[in-house]
Amino acid sequence: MADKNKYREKFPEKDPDGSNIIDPESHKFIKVWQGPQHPGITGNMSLELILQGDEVMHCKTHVGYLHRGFEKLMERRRFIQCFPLVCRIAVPEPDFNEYCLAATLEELAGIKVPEAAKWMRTLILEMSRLTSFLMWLGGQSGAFGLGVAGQWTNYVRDLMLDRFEEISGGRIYRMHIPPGGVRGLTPDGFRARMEETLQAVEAAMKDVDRTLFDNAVFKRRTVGLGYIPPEMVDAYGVTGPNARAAGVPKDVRRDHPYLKYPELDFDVITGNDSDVYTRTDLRRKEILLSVDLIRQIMAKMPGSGEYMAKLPNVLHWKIPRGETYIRAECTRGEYGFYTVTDGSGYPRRINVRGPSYTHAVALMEKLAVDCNIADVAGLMSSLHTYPPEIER
Amino acid sequence: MMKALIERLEQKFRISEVVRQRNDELFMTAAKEEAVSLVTYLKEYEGFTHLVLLTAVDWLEAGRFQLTYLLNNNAVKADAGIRVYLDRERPEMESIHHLWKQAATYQRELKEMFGIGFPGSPRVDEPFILEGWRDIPPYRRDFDTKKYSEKTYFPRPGRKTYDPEEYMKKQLYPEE
Amino acid sequence: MGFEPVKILYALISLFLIFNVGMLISGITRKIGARVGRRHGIRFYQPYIDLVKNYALRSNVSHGVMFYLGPVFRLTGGIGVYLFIPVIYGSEYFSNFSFAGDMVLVLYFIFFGTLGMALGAGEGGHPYSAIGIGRGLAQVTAAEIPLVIAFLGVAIQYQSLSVTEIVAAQQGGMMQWTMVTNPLITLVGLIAFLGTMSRSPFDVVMAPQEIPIGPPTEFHSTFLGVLQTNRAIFPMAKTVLFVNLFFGGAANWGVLVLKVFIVYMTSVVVGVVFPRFRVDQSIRWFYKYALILGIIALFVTSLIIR
Amino acid sequence: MRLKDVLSPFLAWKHLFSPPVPVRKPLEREAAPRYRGFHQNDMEECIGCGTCEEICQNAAIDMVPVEGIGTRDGDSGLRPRIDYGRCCWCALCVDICTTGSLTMSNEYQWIDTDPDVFRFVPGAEAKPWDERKKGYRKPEHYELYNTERIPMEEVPPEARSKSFIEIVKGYSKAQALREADRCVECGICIATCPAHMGIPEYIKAVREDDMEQALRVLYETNPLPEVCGRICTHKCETVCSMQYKGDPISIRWLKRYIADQVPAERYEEILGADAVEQSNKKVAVIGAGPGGLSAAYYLARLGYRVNVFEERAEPGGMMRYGIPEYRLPYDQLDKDIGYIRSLGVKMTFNTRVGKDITLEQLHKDYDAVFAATGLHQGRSTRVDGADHPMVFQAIDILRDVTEGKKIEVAEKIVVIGGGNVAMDIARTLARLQNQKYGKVQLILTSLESEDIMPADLEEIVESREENVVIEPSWGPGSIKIEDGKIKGLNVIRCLSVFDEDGRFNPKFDQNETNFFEADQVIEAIGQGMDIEYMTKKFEDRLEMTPRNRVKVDIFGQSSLPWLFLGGDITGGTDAITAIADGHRAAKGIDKFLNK
Amino acid sequence: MTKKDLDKRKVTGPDGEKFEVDPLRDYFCQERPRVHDPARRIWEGFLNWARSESLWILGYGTGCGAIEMRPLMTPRFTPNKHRIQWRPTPWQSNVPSSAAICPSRPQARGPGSYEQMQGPKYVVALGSCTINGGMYWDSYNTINRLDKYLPVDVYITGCMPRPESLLAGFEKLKTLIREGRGEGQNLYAKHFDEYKANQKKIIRDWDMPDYNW
Repeated sequence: MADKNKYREKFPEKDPDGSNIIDPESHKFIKVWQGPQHPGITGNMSLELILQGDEVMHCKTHVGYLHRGFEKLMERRRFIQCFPLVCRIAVPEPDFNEYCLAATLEELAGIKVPEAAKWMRTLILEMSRLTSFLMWLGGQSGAFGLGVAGQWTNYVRDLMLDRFEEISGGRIYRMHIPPGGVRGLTPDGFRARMEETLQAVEAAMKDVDRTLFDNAVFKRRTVGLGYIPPEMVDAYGVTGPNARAAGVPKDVRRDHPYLKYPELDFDVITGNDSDVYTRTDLRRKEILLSVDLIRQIMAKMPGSGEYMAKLPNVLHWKIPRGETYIRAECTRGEYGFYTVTDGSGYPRRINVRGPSYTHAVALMEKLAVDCNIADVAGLMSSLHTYPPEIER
Repeated sequence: MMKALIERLEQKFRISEVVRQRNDELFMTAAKEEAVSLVTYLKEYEGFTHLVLLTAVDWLEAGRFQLTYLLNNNAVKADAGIRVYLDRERPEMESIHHLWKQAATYQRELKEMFGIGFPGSPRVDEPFILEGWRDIPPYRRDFDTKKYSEKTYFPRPGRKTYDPEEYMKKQLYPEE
Repeated sequence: MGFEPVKILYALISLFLIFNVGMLISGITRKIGARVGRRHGIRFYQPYIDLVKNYALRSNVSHGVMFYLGPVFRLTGGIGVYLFIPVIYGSEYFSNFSFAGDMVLVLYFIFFGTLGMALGAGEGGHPYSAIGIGRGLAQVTAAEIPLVIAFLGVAIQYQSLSVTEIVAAQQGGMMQWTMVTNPLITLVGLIAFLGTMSRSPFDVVMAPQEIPIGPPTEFHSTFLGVLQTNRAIFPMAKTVLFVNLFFGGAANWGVLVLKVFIVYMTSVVVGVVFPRFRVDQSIRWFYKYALILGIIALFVTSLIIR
Repeated sequence: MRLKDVLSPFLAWKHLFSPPVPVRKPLEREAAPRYRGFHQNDMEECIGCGTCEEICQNAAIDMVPVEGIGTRDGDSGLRPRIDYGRCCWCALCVDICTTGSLTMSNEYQWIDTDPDVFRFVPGAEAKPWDERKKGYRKPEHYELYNTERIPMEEVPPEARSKSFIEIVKGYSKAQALREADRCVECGICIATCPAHMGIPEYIKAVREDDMEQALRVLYETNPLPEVCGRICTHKCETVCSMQYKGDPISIRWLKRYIADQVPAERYEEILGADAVEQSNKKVAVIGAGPGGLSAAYYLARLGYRVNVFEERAEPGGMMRYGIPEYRLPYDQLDKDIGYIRSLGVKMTFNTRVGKDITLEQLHKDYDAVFAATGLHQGRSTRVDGADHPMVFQAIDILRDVTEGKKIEVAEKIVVIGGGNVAMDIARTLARLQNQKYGKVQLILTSLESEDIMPADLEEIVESREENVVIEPSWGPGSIKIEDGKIKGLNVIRCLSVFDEDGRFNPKFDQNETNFFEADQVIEAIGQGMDIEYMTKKFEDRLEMTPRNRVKVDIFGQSSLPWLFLGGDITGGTDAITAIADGHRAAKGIDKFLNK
Repeated sequence: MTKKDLDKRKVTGPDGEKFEVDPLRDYFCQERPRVHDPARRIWEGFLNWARSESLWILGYGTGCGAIEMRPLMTPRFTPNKHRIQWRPTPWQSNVPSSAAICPSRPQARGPGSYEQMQGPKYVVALGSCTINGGMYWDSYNTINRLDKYLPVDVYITGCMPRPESLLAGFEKLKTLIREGRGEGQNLYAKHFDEYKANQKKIIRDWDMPDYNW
């Protein structure tokens, strides 16, 4: 980074706070819109990039392309009706939304969730994390032009989706964690099939390891790119793998244990310097950790038992006035629901805090500057942003 | 831990409505003019260095907005939520973008979705999520999204539903 | 060598044949690449359908004269390369318009297409096109250097600038091929070949995830059809040239197709498993490794000759 | 740059020779057995309650009439039509479906060029997935509401069997709220209730703890809530959509809860006393039973001046003289009647129409007459020995108990009959036996087998708790009399009560007999009516039905336009029907007088 | 970028020369779409076959529908067998992958991308939300009916439609094209004003890439 800036002492001039001064009329800059329709953009957002040659001088993110107004819609839905709605907020891993909503309502209404349901939820969340990471890995390698790794990981992700389908009857939107518990336990023979799938994941990860991580070009592209120093973590609200790669051991599963995570044996994975390679590698380890956790859960999980708490009639379920914040560790970082109820049958307000909110806007705008335009897609992918959770 | 914190805060600031939602979660209401200094104090001296979120709640009936700053202390694993009430007629609040970079984003969203002003916050007046919005800010309670949707988009015609109660009356005992 | 009008006919037939070879090979290699990703991949004849489809689109939008000329120049470049290299050694019909100094002319044509494209895409006004052209020219220039060195090395080795003569010198079994007699220069040639084939890790020009898809971003329907035609001919022409220079040429179509396929596959084998270099990295790589290797190879070649 | 980093990626090529993995025939691939695909609906099971429509957050479900499905009690005749331009396949509709008729198949492909076709009534419109066995079904042990009724506390049998204190304690507030919470507000019950009470509406008011609103809703259709809250036959509960997965809502107890919560003094304040202008028209009501009181109340509300003529000394009719006190305490009855009287309804007691005053006189003095004189003549089995003095009519004894007269109670009693009156008399006598002898020796025998016994189930259960022996499926043969004293009742096995057409036509097995020892026999097989006071005089002008009842229209209006009839004499069987008749008659009279 | 940036303005070139820039003329196509008549019968049949066998899909997910595109592009459901290929630029695609939800903001880009495509072009509507609003039926920011804004050829119901469903949808589209019924482009040209009016109703302001229209 430092040597690159050496060439750019003179031009463009800088503001006192270090940002580049852009004069669009000087004809020395090109403005490029990356997205919303752009293969290198994850999800739907656009980057307004101002380039000088290939280098990004200034970056502005534009979101809102997938704004469906969930928070408004939930205000006119009964509590139970919010349940099918929330999973649509973050599509790659909808279950975290369901869990956060369910846990919020359970806390505010004072409902106790049965043990089997807690195990089941842990399993679903971990499976969800695995699928999301697998898909992301494909996107990350694809962003640097290596399609084949994504083919493998997406294939095993699809096998995981089959397992989801078996449990819940849903492929993408599982909708298996309603307030009160879960909608069912695992079907017969599930453990064996799950083990098979996990082995497929591990095999695919071995291939990915060889092709992507032991790859001279990939290393050349990613080492040193998009470095996040540890002191930026709190200043920019960085959470999840991005923060952990910077050496800050932030993991909601450990910090604010929920569900059955206290009973599982795992270490928070951290990295040394949060560049794109470290972040990618950290997520590779997270995938393997997830596989391990799923195995642990499968071993400890009860095969039968009560899985749903007694709910009041959901058609006119009222929750007393209160407010709370429930968080969970999703693949991208801290996912949380801040909920305010007013004693009526409808939530007063549910605010969804997605990790991408900080990663894709404030952090991305900072990191993109001085990057090559070729790296923007890879950089953005490495932050693992998902726009719909920004705008909801 | 939380108890000591509340005591310390009560000495220094005017806080009220303190609710311990969980062992590691605390909500309190701060006076509007003290809120930013309270947030700064929590950040600088009490270790609440992570801004989890900043959002608003519309209490239409009471004629006020509630701003919630949710801070997290990763050392002791605890959250503190600070509520601030703003007048609904002229909602405006001091900006905290100097404390956290991402706060500017939150404030942009609040400006757009609730119409709460944050003078001095970067790009606060730029549209964030919406595009060419002309109605009242959509997250306000008095904005009716269903009506807006029916007016603006084209619900597919041809739907008709019957209420079982009325339908049975019509079928079984129409005269009464 | 006098000009015989019937040669034009032969050349056209040859062009037609190589076009089909190109279409099929591109289909087959895509299928093979897909197999690595554990997919079935397209049908091998899919490129034909795509081509028909693109020509059959009813509407098109032009941005100006150069926009028309861009694809035409590009195709001219491709055909140009092809027309001046002998395809089948010893065949009267399929030596095209090869002449004593054809190697130099061919080098020019390789560059010509890119330049033409630059003009056409520039007219489109799309920033990604502009960036893509910048990258393309830089990349071509970077890859050109080892290419020229390799050509030069071959020329020095065989003391000729005529492809036909070079091929003739390689006859008499595999041991006579440049690949065996001068592996170093072959390696340089292959590296340059990779650099010009628009495949990973040197596909900085197209780079769908970065500047979707570079210069041809705005080209569509018939324009794209022309470009696709060129995508069938140009790489084949290059490959044929390489087969001629380094792999002993071919005495009949069967051998030619086989050799072309194998040489073409080298770019696929590398392309499938490597991500893309950034443009500066790519150029730096060529200047650093390929250039040094090339100079060494040239030096070694000169030594051998002496 | 390590050499490994250059070479290792090429290992990916090993997959060139491993078989590709795509799904073979993706278009025919079946989804998982639990997949939430397109809807199926069992037309027979579905009752059209509309709960699915209620929970659908996408407003994707419409309730529409379907050809071939008629509206009847407990089935609205509507069926859900699902708009797949809205559905999100969350399956909440399946989970909440009260009958479990709505399910999902695991079919998921529906492609069309016309956007308007994606609406269909599952089950009614044939779809390829109708017969699919696999698909999402509601998991067991998972309910979106409480299927179990909140149990009603009762005085234990030991404590109650000697006295006439009220058995049922009534819901506490917490219990009532929980019970009211179970209601899904489908409104199917309204049509079944003879009075068409706004049941979901008042249950909602209970849920919201708004007793005033609840009471207002009650009085819209029923001026005797305390009574109905205790002794109503609650037909509504037989069609309650909750019964398919669990117990029906205790609609009756909730009604009682409402009425119990509001003290009599507040009625006027809540319901308003003089909302309507007083009219000069006068209406006479014959009989202060439920029908008469109901008519009187609504007529008074409409502003008419009402006079009720009652044969007995106190109002209430069958409610007072037929129903024992342990089921309906007199003070609660007085509370309801008291409010009706407070509206200015005049009551003339100890006046029997036809004896003390004639119908013509009433016709002369009043603009309209409403007669609801009920069934007060016990029917006899007419078996041998039925004319013995120790053979009694249940209705007579019940009346005597209310009036405080001395009752003959023998040591061993047989009660013939399986209806609620039989239960009432059996339990009343059991109490008296208990008081007198300290034990119960009472056999109740009925023609009907236990599953079709007309009495309420809880009556049967409670009778047994009070040591009444119930012997169903026996037809009375003869009463055995020795030395002028009753020895017992000979019975023969009854095989079936109704024939194929559903008509009363009992079949007996003469070979199987039994003998119940008894000193006293009570007949409780039904009552007849005494309407001579009208038939005698107006015989020629009063149209009759083939079953020898006065023919009336829906408002109870007879062929004499000024004469309205209602209650048991027009075919009703219970208080709520009589109340409904009274209400309708009030409307009819209003229409008639304002013509 | 707002509407203001589309106004004509004077700029000074690098060489000091002043010239006028009219972004609307420079960047936007002014021409209305035209109706293109199909060719002669057999020839058109052949072309339609080619078109149906070579569907190039624009990789632009305007909603969560994009999530099932990924499995469709990868080994489990290889689409190439069904002659479907992805294309990163609208100019070269024939089918906008078109939209599950269609919030109004990408909807603003949807027609843009659609208009950049060269005909014959086809629209496949993915998911229930394109039919009647789906679960966002009452949202202030999502359209309810895609057919009001673009001429839709095939609807696939589902939320999300599974990849198998999508494949079946594309198969259906291919049948339509072969039968010569994939004339959405001409429909669009014919009712251009109607579609435009509907689009303008929701695109209140310009905030889109200059060159993208």
